[in-house]
Amino acid sequence: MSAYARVPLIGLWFAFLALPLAGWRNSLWIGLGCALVVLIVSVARASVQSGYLAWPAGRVKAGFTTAWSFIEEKSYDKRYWSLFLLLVIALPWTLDRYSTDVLVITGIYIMLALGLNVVVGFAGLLDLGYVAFYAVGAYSYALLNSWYGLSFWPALGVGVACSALFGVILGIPVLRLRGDYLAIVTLGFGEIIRLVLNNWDNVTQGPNGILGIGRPYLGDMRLYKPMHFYYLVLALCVITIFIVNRLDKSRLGRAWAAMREDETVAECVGVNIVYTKLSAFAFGAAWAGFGGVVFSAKQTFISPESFTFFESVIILCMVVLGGMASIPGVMLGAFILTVLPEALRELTLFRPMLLGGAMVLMMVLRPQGLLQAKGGRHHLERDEPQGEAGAGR
Amino acid sequence: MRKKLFSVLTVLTAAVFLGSAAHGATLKIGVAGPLTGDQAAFGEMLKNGATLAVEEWNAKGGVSVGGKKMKVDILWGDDRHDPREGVSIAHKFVNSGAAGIVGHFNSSVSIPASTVYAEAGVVQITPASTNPKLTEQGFSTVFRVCGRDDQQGEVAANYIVDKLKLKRIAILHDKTTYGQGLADETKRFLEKRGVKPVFYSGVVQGDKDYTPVLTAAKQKNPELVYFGGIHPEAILLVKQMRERLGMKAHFMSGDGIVTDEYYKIAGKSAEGTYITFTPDQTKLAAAQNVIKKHRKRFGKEVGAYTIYSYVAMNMILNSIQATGSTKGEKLAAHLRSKAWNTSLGKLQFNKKGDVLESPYVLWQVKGSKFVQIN
Amino acid sequence: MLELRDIHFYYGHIHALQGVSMEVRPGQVVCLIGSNGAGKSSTLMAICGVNAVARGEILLEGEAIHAREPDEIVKRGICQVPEGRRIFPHLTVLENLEMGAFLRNDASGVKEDLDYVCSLFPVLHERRAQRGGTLSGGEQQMLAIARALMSRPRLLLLDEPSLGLAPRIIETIFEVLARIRDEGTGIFLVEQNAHLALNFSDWAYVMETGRIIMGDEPGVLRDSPAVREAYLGE
Amino acid sequence: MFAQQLVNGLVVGAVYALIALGYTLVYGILQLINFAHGEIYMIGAYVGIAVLAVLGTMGLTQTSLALSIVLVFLIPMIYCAAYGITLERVAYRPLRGAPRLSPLISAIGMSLFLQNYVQVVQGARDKAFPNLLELGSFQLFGAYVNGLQIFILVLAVGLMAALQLFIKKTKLGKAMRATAQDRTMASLVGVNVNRVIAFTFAIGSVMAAVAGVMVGMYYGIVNHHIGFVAGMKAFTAAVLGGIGNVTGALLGGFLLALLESFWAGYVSAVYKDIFAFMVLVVVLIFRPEGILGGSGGEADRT
Repeated sequence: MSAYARVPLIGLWFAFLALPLAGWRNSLWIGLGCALVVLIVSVARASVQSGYLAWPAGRVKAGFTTAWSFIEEKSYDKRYWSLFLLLVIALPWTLDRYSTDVLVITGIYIMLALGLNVVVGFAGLLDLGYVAFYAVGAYSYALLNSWYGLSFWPALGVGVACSALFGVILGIPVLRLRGDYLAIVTLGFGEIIRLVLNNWDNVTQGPNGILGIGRPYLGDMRLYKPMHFYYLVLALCVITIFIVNRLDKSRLGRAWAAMREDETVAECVGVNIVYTKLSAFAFGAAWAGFGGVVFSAKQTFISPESFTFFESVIILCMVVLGGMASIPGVMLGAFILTVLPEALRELTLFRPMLLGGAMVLMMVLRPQGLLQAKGGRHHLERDEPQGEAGAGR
Repeated sequence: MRKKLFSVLTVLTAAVFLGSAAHGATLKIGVAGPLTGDQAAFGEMLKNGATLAVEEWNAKGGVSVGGKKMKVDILWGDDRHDPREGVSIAHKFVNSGAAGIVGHFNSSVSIPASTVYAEAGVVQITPASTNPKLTEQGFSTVFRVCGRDDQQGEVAANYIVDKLKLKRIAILHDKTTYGQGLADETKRFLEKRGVKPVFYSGVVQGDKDYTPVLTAAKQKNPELVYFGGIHPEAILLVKQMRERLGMKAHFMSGDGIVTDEYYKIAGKSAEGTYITFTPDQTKLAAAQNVIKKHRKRFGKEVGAYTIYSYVAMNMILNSIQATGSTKGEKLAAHLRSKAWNTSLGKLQFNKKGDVLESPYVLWQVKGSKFVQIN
Repeated sequence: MLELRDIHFYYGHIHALQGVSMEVRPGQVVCLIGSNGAGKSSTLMAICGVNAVARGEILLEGEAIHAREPDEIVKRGICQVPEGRRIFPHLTVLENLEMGAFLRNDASGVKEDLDYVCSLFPVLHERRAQRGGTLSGGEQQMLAIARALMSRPRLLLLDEPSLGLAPRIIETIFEVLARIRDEGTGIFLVEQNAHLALNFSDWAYVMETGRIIMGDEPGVLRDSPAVREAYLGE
Repeated sequence: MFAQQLVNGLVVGAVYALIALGYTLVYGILQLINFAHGEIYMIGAYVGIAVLAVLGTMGLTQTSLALSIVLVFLIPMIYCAAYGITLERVAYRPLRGAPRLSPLISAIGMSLFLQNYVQVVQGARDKAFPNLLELGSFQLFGAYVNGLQIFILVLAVGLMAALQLFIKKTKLGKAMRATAQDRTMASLVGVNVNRVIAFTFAIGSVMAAVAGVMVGMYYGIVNHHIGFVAGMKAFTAAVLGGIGNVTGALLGGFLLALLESFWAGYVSAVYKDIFAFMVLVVVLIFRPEGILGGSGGEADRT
């Protein structure tokens, strides 16, 4: 029964922790709440273990597991994909303007998350500054449009090219870095890009951002309603999914997988690490550029504030939450992390707090993500606990 | 199985989105600003002002539109001074059928959101966004009841040249749309009057230590340090000038630092700070009524933007009642059509949607409070 | 003194120990032989509490220790010299030895034992101020054994103490081990070098793919054709 | 100007170094970037304010200044240690042995959680940190030096020296080093690894608490997002010195702050952060083990 003896202690402990910040009344509630949660969990666990609820709990768990693996399996099935697509095409007609707008943002994030998934999920390179490429895409359209009047469609190509180029530029110096060190350099790179955008007033208008970015045209039709953007983004998402899916199965995809599992071994079996790494950065960045161009066309206004480190974190969370290297998983992750906060708008104040807590909980309970990648576990290998810091080896 | 799965999926997706459906016979007005986050202090001013106005109208039975009394319902939008949140909220407001918007607070949010309101034909009155660009976009439905940074910069520059008669000016700004805009306008007008600033630099918002840049400024022996930005940075700057570097130069800033925190936290260092701001509302005869009501309703004094928010809300509701319409174009035409008698005194809009008279005067921190000095 | 009853252990999805039972009697030297990957090291780590066993019991003088933390097991007198020595590379030799006595609070006793292990391995005394990582393989093995002895164990677990060492050094090490045994410390030895192990021990177990397949006196095993073929290379 | 920038930089450096210690200690022992460490520092500052408020109502700030100062540091230290231990227990320990990305994400989640928790319970507005120590200032080589600056510098350097000594000389310090070098082996000689790890978090958090209170006293203003920027800078400092290396954190902290200070003073104030990140990137690319070498390097980790 020591599990129950812990309950009041845990409650007291959290009340103690909350005391100087939340005041005594709130602390009391916090302590009680924590104790209650722990109590429920321990009762549930004990009753499952002692056999009381073992059978129903086992059934529920087994049922859930079966259902979930059914969903997991079907989420890779092409026939379901086309059905799903039909549903998605029909969706905005049942929705209002605001919800459609949320879905447009979701679509942009799906592109971004799939792009980051190429870098992190497929190639195993942890990138914490991914938003920089997004910014490059967004600004290349915004600047070319406001200076030279370049229209949306060619800008889409230019933006992608610019971002990919930046991907390579970042890739070259970090070729020999691994693991955490790579993550930090990319983080630094992301911040540098944002700060340059914020400070290079003559070119980027600094913090004022760029106003009045042109809307795209489809023939003579000006695209400006959320509905228009919905279909634009949907089309781009379909292209993204198609290409990313093909990439995963291609020779290059296999090279990425090999590099992810063990760089040294991959090199030994003839994978050109330089090319493979750079292509991962370039491909990942390209999709960010894609998303960036669409974003600036949709917003008609961009400023460096939209490209903070927090944004990189959110995109990374989408990838990890959904299931690294799993395309449907990443899409699900992007969907959840854009739609859920909107649905919880009433809880504005608590939203980021809940998001943070959910991230921790997710990692503790289901670190492989919601939808596990097909063909086994994909993850960044953890070094042996005694391993060296991971750089320069 | 397949069918089942999809029906479940459809229902789920639909359920998520069709949250808000029921429409009553109420008049919806959107109020948006940084209600939470580090600028929540300003958001609260907007909130209280708008609430006060709406409660007055509702106490009288509501706004009469086409002979029918309609209660007013405020839609709250928390943009957390994030432009993208602002656009998202704009869509939400438009979608919920908001008949008018009071907001947003920050220029960097008001500007992108204004595109959405304008495209949807919804009238928007900002109580606080002072960046000139907002009304320079050419949208007919955008108004502001506050002043513009260029007006403020001009007042500051003239005061420095004419009254203080200072020549060596250092200019700092916080690299935000508001701060840099204000600093640049002040610089422009100073140069117009033949005073070329001896030092000009941005500082990083959110940073804590400004001694390096202040040390560099000190090298130039400025007689006055002008800062474009908001209060947290202003507090740190003025404290570090006085306490760390022993600088005696005057300190001057704009309306962004007008919060109680400024003199409370900066203490002695804040004494003597010059501020360009709108005339003292507490001395305005027209404002007395609101101030009293506010004290009664919220148990505290009005903030710098509370009455602006109150006035903006009243203007929208008055126009709706007068025109009997919620169409943005009609409301805009009505708003432009006359001189308004408001709690801020007489106000009239020009073609762009700005108020005609520059409303700025000089204030100073004296004995731990803001005092109007001209 | 130590008894394993039907130990199961999973390494991820791999069922690494599949019902291991064995016994170490007081005063005995017991050895465990087996090929690479048979589960020998996993068994040692399970005894020490590093590997959490899924099922089964480990009893030390009748007390169940399999659910205990490693430090509590060390406190009860079991100490392991793991495979690959695992010297703390950035600590000095002296600090490594002091770490061996981490759980002890009798300063004078520790001092005594320091002198004692230095008398067993004089080279450690010479190198006491050097970093552990700079020692040669043989010296590291000596340091590892000395470090384990610093906890005054009742039972010493050794994982491949001869691996990768020159014959002359192996000889030195086994001489010391013999001395420790004679002073009454129990020894449980895991070895790939079956000759060496069987010569040194009083009882021997043979392990294959996570199971104990034989357990008998060394002489008997030495005569068993299977062992001769598989482990003694005859 | 040079002397003044030196003074400016040294004080900021002391703060960076104190926070950097937390990153370095945890990285050394778990190879984990404890993203939430900056928030611990922020919480330290807030607890300091709460303590001051209580002391103020008790009248202790008037009657016994010395005791007040001690309490204003001591109580946040205790609290932050508790927060650090809880953080490890809740967000990191269940993930030990998980893929490398998991604890990093969990850390980022925790950072978000703590930052916004403080926002919810304390409000988003800036809080004033009343100054207890009204110390005078004097001029030295043309630079204005404030008594508080001296106090901060002395306290920070003293604490770091004490930590150094602790890690080098005490049994627990050695256990920390041993655990950092080989966790399994440390447990095999009887070190309770979980306790040592928790203890490491506690020490790092104590240092962060001191930094938080110092910053509160020094700048007089605190808000819930000071943790992020300070955390990033301190982390850069830790990497610069060689992450996992305690002396490196000290060196990195002062070096980064001085570089920033001179850069902001002589070159450009707005490009200050870019410069800091440039330093980080360049160091990582050309000397990833940092100036003194990191946890796997030749230098001792003390």
